[in-house]
Amino acid sequence: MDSALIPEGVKRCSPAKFLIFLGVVGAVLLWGVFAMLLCWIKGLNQTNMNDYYGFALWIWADLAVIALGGGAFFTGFLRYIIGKDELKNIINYAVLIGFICYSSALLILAIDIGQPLRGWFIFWHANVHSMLTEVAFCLSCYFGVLTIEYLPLILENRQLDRVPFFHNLSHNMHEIMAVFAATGAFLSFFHQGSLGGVSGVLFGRPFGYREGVFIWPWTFFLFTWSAAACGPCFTILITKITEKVTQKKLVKDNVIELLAKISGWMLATYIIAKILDTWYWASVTAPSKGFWLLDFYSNNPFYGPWILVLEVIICGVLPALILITESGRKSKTALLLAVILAVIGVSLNRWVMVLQVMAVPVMPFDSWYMYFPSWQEIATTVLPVAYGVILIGLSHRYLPIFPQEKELNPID
Amino acid sequence: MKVSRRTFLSIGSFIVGGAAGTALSPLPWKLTDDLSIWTQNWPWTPKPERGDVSYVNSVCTLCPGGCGLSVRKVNDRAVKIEGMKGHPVNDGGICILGLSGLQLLYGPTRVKTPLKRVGERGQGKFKKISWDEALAEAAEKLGALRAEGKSHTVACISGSAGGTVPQLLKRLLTAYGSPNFMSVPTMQDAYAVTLKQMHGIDACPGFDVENADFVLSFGSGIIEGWGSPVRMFKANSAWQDKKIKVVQIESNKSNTAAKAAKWIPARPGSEGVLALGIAHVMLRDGLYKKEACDGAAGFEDFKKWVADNYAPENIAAATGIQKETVESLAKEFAAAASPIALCGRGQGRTPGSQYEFMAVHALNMLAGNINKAGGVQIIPEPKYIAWTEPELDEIAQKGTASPRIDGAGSETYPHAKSLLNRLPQAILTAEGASPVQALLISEANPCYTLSDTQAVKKAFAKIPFVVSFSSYMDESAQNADIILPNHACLERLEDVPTFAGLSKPVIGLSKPVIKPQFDTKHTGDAVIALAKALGDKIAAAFPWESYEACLKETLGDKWEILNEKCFVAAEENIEAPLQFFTQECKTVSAEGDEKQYPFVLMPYDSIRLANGFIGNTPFLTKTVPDTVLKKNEMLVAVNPKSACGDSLSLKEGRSVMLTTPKGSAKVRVHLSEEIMPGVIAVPRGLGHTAYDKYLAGKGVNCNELIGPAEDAGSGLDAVWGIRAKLSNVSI
Amino acid sequence: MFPFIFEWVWDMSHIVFMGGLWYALTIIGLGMTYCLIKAIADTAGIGSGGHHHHDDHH
Amino acid sequence: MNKEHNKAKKFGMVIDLDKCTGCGSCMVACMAENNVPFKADETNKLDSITWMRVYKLTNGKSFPDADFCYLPRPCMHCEGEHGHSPCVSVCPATATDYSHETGIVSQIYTRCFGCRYCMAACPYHARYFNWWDPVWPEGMEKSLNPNVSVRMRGIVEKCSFCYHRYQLAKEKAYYEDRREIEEQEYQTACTQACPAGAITFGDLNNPEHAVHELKKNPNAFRLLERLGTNPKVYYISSREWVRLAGDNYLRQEGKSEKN
Repeated sequence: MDSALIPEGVKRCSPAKFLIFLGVVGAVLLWGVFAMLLCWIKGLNQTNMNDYYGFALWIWADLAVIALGGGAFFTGFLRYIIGKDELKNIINYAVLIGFICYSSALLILAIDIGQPLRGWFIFWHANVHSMLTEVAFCLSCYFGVLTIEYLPLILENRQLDRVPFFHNLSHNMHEIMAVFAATGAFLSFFHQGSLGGVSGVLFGRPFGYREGVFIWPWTFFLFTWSAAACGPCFTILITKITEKVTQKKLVKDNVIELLAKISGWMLATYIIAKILDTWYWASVTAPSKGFWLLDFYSNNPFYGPWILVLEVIICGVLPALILITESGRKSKTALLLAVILAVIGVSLNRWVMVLQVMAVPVMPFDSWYMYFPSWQEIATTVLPVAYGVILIGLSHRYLPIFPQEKELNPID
Repeated sequence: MKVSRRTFLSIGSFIVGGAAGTALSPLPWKLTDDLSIWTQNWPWTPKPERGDVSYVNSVCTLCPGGCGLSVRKVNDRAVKIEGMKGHPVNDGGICILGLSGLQLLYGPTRVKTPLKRVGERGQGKFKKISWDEALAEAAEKLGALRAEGKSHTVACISGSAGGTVPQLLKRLLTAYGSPNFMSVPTMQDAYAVTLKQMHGIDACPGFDVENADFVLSFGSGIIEGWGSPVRMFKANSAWQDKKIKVVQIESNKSNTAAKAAKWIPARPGSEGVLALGIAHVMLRDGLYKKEACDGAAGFEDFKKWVADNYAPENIAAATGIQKETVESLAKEFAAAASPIALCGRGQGRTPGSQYEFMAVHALNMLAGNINKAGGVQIIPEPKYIAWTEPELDEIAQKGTASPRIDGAGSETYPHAKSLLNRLPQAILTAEGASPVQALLISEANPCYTLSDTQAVKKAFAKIPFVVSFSSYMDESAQNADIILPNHACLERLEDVPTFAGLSKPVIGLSKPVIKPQFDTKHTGDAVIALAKALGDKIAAAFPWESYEACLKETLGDKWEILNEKCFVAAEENIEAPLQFFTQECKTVSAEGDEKQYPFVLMPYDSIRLANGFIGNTPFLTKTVPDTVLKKNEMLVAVNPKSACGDSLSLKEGRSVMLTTPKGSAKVRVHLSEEIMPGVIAVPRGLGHTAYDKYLAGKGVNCNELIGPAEDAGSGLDAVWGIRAKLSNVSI
Repeated sequence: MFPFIFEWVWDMSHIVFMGGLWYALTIIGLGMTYCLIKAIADTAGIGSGGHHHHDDHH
Repeated sequence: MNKEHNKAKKFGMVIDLDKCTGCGSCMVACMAENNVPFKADETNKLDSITWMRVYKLTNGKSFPDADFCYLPRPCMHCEGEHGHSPCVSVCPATATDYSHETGIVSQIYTRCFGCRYCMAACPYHARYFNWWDPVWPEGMEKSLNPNVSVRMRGIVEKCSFCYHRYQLAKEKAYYEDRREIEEQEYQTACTQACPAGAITFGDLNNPEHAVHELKKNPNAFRLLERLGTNPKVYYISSREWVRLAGDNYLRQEGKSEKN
């Protein structure tokens, strides 16, 4: 039925099977859309957020997907600026994942704000001193860049490519892709960083607050760094999952290993920086405001020192060690474990930097309050996942995402 | 079906082209702008109208405090209540209830027209009727009773006894032929009986707290709403400035106790004993004012009685207070230049034990502070209402001569003027028809505020005809047959004689600030109309054409200045000879068996919870902490060290059954170190069943859990608590 | 975000921030304009265009 | 003198905790003045709008040594360093502003788009989000004050030090051809209502205003001073444990201060 749209030389599942897949994921998507409409129509009273948790699941989801979407800018940076040519075999997918992550982030932001119809005030009435302004601008611009990077891929659809204009446009965009990639890397550096700055500048919240250089707290750099380290891990993870689902090898091992190796060194250096930052914060910054490290991790039912161990050791040091050793990268299980841990680690870091910042009582006579999201919050957070799965499904089916697919899976 | 390339492409280009075209047109930008402007002017978000601003002075009638108000108006709307600067009671300050008064005025609990019951009693089903119909029906019922010779079976419950409206009601009953005018008793009644017994005169107490230099409070909620609340707040601040020592004796660490220099958690109910223990030390060591006491009536007997029975070491077991504490308290109290001892628990909304009042007053007499600066002032009852006695016809003469249903003024209760607490039992124990055939209720909510509310409601059910004058759909109005709604506070003109413990009482004038919002009628006018409808000598007793005419005539030369200033000073102090007492009264113990009920339940008052005739406003309820009310559940404060049996462990927030001999209720536990182990502190003012969604169904009415305890001396309700137990909630 | 909006101040922070922003936007804008114009030209056969094997460009 | 008057104003408060009785009048005065909405159930204090909130502080001791103290908490109108208050600098849409003329942190309700970053930034929880549409029971909207606009759902609001009263006082002074307003002409609703007279409000920079002297009281302190928020609300308490409860101290610091 849709065979004309499927790239030449590759095999795809039957339209029926694909429709069932779309139907199932689409149902989840609709559930999310319903919750989203509830939030827009009835307001944010649909959530379990409150005056103590002004930032909650959604902002975490935003920070997490942007960190995970960091694979796009960093792989692009490596491919186009540094010139790691092998990465051309995974860059398409990295861009697609990035595109999904960033569009999801923008959608979640649009639900999260109390007055979505005034959302554009962040641009129009921009306060240039706010980290969130920086986030909004760079995020939207970079989303534009991702669209530009994704567009040629769409134009390479078998039917579209036959149109000479589209063919030429796609070709020309490829020609100067390095310019876009460089701009994207520049923008990403700032918005990843300013997302780290979001809690880092809160001098009223000793748990989040960090010192830094100029206007940028240390978390600014840590966030960029960790996104560059863990974003590619997420790209690898999703690639592995896609291979599992399609039951095909799509990217050659040397490509994955190269990316894993770079990620590993990024992660290793990041985690050293993170440990230094934590140490300085725990021994100098927080005490100057009257807090011991353990004040942040006690007297409450959830947030304990285990978080530090999990985030820094188990999901930081451990995957870094795996990825920087060759045997670690070569072992399928170890590699998979490492990228999963890295993804958990960066997500946990974002959770801590959003939710725990809110949870820690600052006034001595205040108390810890716990939070659990409402179903509407969960559904709207699952919504982008469903949307991403659908977009990956469609892109994989109709676009030549994986250049090595034909070679790796020859049709007899 | 194969999608042809042409179709695919043309659809694609149509969408892409269309989107690009729209984006380049001004339409989306204009729409974006318009939508944000729309969010800034959502039609469902109210926009208060601007207009001319004016201020109108008035007097608050939401509590007996009598504060002066300055109400800000915008056009014909009242938008903010503020305290009146220069008013002798509150001088600009204002309490939380007064501040939220507009929510009562404009609130959904108002009774908007006269109503006649159509459903079962208490069901809350009413139909609107006209004022003519309503008054005619009431007059007809009352006329019929009178014709049957049952005029004495008509009773009236009024929120207070002072002022022209209560006096008009009383006059109506007298001319009609009933002695049964009752007012809602407060600590003022207990004090009145005390002054009668200890000075032999009819008088009101005034407390010159501003000039006292040592304050000994036996459970008085000085900053909980006792007396005139704002005035007491100001006094408390003055004490803080002057570093004046306040000692609070109370089992629960109230706000007053927290502000006091010293908190003495005595066993609840033992305050009177403690007072006499202090008296013992003063008398033993000769620390009392000899020039005031020596030679006073009964002093020698009192001295001997106290010496024999109240040595500090002997009362330690009863009070839980060490001998040394009592000794040092007595010495400090006696050493102060102008000490004052106060009593009347919490806000003083229930009278309390005569023994305790007299014991505490004895301390003041021993300290020689009667009618002295910083002491207790003896003030005559207000005399400005000087109407000629109504001429009574035969029925009225006969009716008024019959004994009062509540027994006030009888041989058993010679000093009491009204004993509302005895009314429910009188009705319930009477054989045959209810001794009350018709009941008028004005500015009172007995179905909520009286102890043992269940019994009160049962008694109500036996009264064939109940008329409420309430402005609000409260529990009593809900149990009425006819509601003749009064104008609300700030809508009506009324004189407000304010005693409330003021050392210099005032008569205030509550002036209407806005026009009545609904089809209501001033109770004064309704009473006059009823009298006119009843005709003959009853009508003749009410010669005024309207309430306003009546008030103007009554106030005479005060009228003008009252209109201008909203207040005038009341009477000066009167001389008060001392009369000491012995053994006349007994302590009132908490009802219930100690073994079965290991705890003592103590209701406590909070200024953030209106617990009288006026219910809480939404703003007030909003300020109630979540350690008192969580969702619709009430929390009771318990010390975690309280022994409560093996089967129950006390945990913060835990749901438990609170059971007393009078009833039980599901509550939650709030663990508090601010309360004596073994005591359960229950907030007063929750558990309404009437009113609106902002108040109804929240928590438990503690009056349902405690029963009246008749004071042997005065007959007034002396209940201060009840024994209780906590148990697991059965599923 | 524009100098004509009243919050705008000609101070360092605005110049640096908005400078960076407009710089990025300009590059993206110019890049896309270039691609579009060249694609139109290629399609019309003006440029040196011709056919490519797009495998070259991954 | 003139020189003093031309100086920028810095409005602030001194709250005497020894006098504060926790009666809550300040909370209700504020709600009534500023059209603060209410719901049928306000027991979830985490979504209950109270610009002025009275906290109860306890000394943590057991009966009978337990003690408590009330602490009213309006917006602190933090000055930070040169107006760099925690919330103002983070607002992405310039919807909250620090006035260098008055020292008041304002909130522009029609500008705010509800991102709640300012709430995350404020350590005092002085900022409240309108989770619900404000609804007044029929008829009660008559009590709304036209000088303060009613806030719509989805935006953040907070104490404004009754800024509208400052504007009204300035207008009045202008019509009467005066350049300056008197201390008593501009008082917040909570200050005015406090029956205990515990709140004093005025220009901290003006030596003729009462707050100027009061803030120098040796028992005066501010909340969370160590964070560098530089708040403009001072508290006075004669009780040491209360003063210590105003900030966070490391264990050994606490001991050394107490001994």
